[in-house]
Amino acid sequence: MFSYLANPARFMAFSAWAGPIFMAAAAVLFAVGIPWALIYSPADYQQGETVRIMYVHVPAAWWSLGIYAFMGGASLVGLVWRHSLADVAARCAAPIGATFAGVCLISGSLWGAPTWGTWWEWDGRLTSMLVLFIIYLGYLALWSAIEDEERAARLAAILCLVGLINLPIVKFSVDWWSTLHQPASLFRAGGSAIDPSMLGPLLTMAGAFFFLFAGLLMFSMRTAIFRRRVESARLRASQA
Amino acid sequence: MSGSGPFQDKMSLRVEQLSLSRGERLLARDLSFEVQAGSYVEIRGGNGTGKTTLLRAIGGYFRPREGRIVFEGVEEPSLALHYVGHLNGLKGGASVRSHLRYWAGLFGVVGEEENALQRLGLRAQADLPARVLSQGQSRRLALTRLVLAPRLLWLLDEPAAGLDAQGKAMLADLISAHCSAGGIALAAVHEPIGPTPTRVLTVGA
Amino acid sequence: MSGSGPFQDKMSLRVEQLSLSRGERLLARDLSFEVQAGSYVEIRGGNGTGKTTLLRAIGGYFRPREGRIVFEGVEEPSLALHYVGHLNGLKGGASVRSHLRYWAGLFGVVGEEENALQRLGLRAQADLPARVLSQGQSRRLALTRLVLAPRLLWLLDEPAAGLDAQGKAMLADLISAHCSAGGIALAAVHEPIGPTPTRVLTVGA
Amino acid sequence: MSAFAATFRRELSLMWAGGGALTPLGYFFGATLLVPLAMGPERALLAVAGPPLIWIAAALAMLATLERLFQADLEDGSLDQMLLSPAPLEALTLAKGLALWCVVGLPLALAAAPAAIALQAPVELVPAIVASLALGTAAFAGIGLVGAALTAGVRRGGVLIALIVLPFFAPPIIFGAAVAGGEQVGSAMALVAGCALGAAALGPIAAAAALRLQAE
Amino acid sequence: MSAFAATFRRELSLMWAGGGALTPLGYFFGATLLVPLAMGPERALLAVAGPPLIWIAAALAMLATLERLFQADLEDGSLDQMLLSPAPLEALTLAKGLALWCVVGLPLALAAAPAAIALQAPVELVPAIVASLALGTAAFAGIGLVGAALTAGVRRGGVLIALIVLPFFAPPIIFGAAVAGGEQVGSAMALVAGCALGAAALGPIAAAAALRLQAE
Ligand code: HEM
Ligand SMILES: Nc1ncnc2c1ncn2[C@@H]1O[C@H](COP(=O)(O)OP(=O)(O)OP(=O)(O)O)[C@@H](O)[C@H]1O
Ligand SMILES: Nc1ncnc2c1ncn2[C@@H]1O[C@H](COP(=O)(O)OP(=O)(O)OP(=O)(O)O)[C@@H](O)[C@H]1O
Ligand SMILES: [Mg+2]
Ligand SMILES: [Mg+2]
Repeated sequence: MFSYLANPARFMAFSAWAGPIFMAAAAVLFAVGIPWALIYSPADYQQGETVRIMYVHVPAAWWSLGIYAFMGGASLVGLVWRHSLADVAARCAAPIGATFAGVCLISGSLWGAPTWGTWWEWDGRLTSMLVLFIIYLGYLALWSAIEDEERAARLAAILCLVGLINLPIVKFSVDWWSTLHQPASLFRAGGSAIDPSMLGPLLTMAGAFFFLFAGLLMFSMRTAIFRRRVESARLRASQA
Repeated sequence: MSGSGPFQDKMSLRVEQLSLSRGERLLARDLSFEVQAGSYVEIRGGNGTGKTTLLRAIGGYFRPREGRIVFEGVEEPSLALHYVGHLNGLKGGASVRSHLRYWAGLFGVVGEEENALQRLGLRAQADLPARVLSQGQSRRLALTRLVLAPRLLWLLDEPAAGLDAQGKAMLADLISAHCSAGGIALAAVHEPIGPTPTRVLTVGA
Repeated sequence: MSGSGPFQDKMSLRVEQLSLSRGERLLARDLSFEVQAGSYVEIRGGNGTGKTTLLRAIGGYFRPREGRIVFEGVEEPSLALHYVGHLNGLKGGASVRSHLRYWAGLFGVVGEEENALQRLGLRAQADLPARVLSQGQSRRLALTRLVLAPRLLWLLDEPAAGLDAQGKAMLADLISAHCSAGGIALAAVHEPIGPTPTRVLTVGA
Repeated sequence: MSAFAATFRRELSLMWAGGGALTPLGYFFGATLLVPLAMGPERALLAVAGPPLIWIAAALAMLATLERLFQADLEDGSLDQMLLSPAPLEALTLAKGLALWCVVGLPLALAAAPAAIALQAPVELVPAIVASLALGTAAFAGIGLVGAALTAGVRRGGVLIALIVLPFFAPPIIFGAAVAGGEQVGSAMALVAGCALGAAALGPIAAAAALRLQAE
Repeated sequence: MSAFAATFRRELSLMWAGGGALTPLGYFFGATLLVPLAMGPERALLAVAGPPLIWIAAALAMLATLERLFQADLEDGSLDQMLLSPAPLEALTLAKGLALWCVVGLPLALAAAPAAIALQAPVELVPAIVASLALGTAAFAGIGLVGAALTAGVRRGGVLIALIVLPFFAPPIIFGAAVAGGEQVGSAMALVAGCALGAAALGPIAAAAALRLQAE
């Protein structure tokens, strides 16, 4: 699949229909997930209605980690096999990942205010998530500071790979430090600890976030490739 | 090569269908040529036609868009070449002599420091920090690397820039001696710098 | 001066018993000479003999140890001169055109930008960032300042460094035109750069 | 266009191209992030010790931009050209300082709002903190000009600048931290404004004097 | 003399000539001096909040030396020569990192002793603070190499380095501050040592990979 799509022409053909389909899937899942989460799922016996923030917070947290892992893979491919498409993929995923991380941070703060009585607490999970957000920003800043695209791609890929170290720290920070934040309840040894009535909407929303990411990625990669083509055509014309 | 006699090995350099581009600009297309041991090749061409880019591609600094550069008789190209580019590679705070000592260590050679200073006429400046050297003196210092470590292939980018008449004569002698010892010198120049070129390569014509 | 006609004012430059030293080294002693409007003076001398130092002293950057430099017919010397030294004064991140715009503002002139680009053959590079220019193109960009703002005295330190044959011809034309319009040009050079010098000044002989 | 405007405009665009406010902001947030990491998350402690540290983070963030401010001009020959302008060098250094303040100082002041909240500052103090930092960064820019000009000829001058400049940063930091700490906000603010005015007036003059010597 | 030794020696002497440890130390003392200024001189508060801040000051002091570490080599053409050495670039970057640690890191660790006392740290903790900082600055140097190499081609890269590097400084600072705060000194020290080892092992490799790309 990856090597099949590595050809830009084939990717353009694929993304031309895949992009809209992903977006449509995201729309359908949101259409199901949002009412399910906001209206039909039960309120928490402790937290009451505020628990509904979870349906945004948790998918955003998962996918901000997932997108970084995806960027790590794409960076490796870009570095080792010098696939420009992999570079574009990593570059285009980064702003989406940064946004998800930002959504996680903001929704977490909003959630924290009523439940923990504070907007922000410097515990391991929250701090390491903030660190991930800053790594995203650093990655984007490095990209935008280097004018030569090809070199920017390689350098940013090195940074991205180095930054992978942070992922396990975010993931396991809750277990290492005793913290305010929830430990993992879904992906943990011994099965999920979330009530099925909440698991349904949560997984639906997670799927919606995934397709939102995939669709946005397709569109922004297409734009990037088009922009590149236009630029090179313009330059070739100006030289002729 | 001064003091170290003719090279034991012979190398040759073959460039095959090279295409070079910078940004979106295509500087060379399907460039092919071959250089035998003992040759001095002049690279000519107007400003911005790609002489520097070609030299940097041969030196391994710049990745060509297409084509190959083949070194024959050499295992690791980067250990068989010297590159003296537009930039001299000097640190203002370090003295002339400490530059030579550093380069000798970097290139893994010993003992030619005083000879190199002598050959390039920098004996009087040996203890000055590079920062206060004049333009031509800085260029001479960069050129000492050629004497310091014997290497088969010299890539010289306007090596005579800033040199006075005497400095140009020294450089011409160095190149002639190098080529008659079996080395190769490629120099990008705007005007002949002395030795009769084995061949003249014109880029971007 | 191209496009701006002959200068209204005439200036002359007189150097009186100048002594120049760098660190502990004495570069010139009791140097005296005079340059009239319309002259082109070549400064010659080996590497490190003090050509750059002399030009910088005249430009007001470097304080001579003794002696005077007198500008006649000029109120504020620093507003009547151009200095093109070994360093080009470019910012890698700014485009060629934005350099011209900046210099025009800095020198308080308007409107000669396109003309200057044209005269130095940089039209095709106008939108490139200076970082990617070749050596000769960078030099040409530095030389556009001469066209951009008409000033009486040009201090040129190896102005032809890195220029190809066509670039050298352009420079020679610029200097000739400048001097016949009543300006003065002093150029430190190692080889003649075209125009016949009114006089040749040898330093450190 | 006047030489002042030309310089200001060029500096703005060079700074933007070089990352603009993004990177000093990163430094600022990074440094404030380190505070709770180092001090531990204890709420009460942070609330007292934290907000004044925003001033330190801002001072250090501006400091980090200073090293190359004039050094680059010296090394690439731009300074030689600045000395040939009809405008006085003082005006040109002022233009550079102003550009620095616009591209780095003001965004830092705005960024202080979320940072202050993260460091547990009382929300009603936030506008005062932002306003005082806008003045404070102007003072830092003015003082920084002098430090940058004095050290332009020195390699690895960045840390030398720090040594020269930090003692002069002390007054605005003391008064500014008082604002952030919520003590006598009004008069402390007036004192920060005084520092800013003084630095903006004297900084470019002293910097120009130093630069004239660097050209040799 | 091997290329490694030649590089190490040259860096040592260049760094000494450029001010050596003097200027980072100034930055370090300057920054720690600003803390009581900003926080007010209250003894009890300082004693709790102060010592960990030494780690921040040390991190920022090292950060300030990073900007020109490879940028200068790129701009003056030295990097081109480094690539022609028989020694792998990894060894040369390691030599530079080692020199940085010797000239800047170790003196900072020693300087932490008086700074810690000034910030009211308990005297019996001082040896542990110094030892942990000696390890911590090694970690900073290793991480810093990568940041410096990644941003070598960027003008005004200093603040970009900060953005890139500070998140990775977080772990050694967290553990190091625990040492300074006197909590679980032994295990925290082991963790700092782990960070240092990892950074020293991986930093030169990643930095060399980035530098190879910069030469184009
Ligand atoms: C700004 C503050 C917060 C941040 C940065 C944050 C960060 C994160 C992250 C990174 C995850 C994903 C962890 C994983 O997949 O292993 C997560 C999951 C979660 N968070 Fe937060 N969080 C914040 C506040 C909160 C608050 C206030 C609550 C509720 C009281 C909360 C409840 C949860 C829950 C229930 C999960 C799902 C855990 C699981 O099933 O794995 N979070 N959060
Ligand atoms: N990103 C880019 N986009 C377009 N053109 C570029 C880009 N980067 C470099 N160039 C052009 O590529 C050419 C590089 O030429 P190079 O430096 O090899 O020339 P040269 O023959 O050495 O010239 P000189 O004699 O002036 O040293 C220049 O014309 C430059 O303007
Ligand atoms: N601090 C110092 N101590 C001793 N000599 C110095 C010092 N500073 C500079 N010099 C010497 O002063 C001279 C400066 O010469 P200058 O740059 O004016 O020469 P130039 O004629 O322009 O040479 P070139 O043709 O090489 O450009 C050089 O010989 C340099 O070595
Ligand atoms: Mg060239
Ligand atoms: Mg000279």
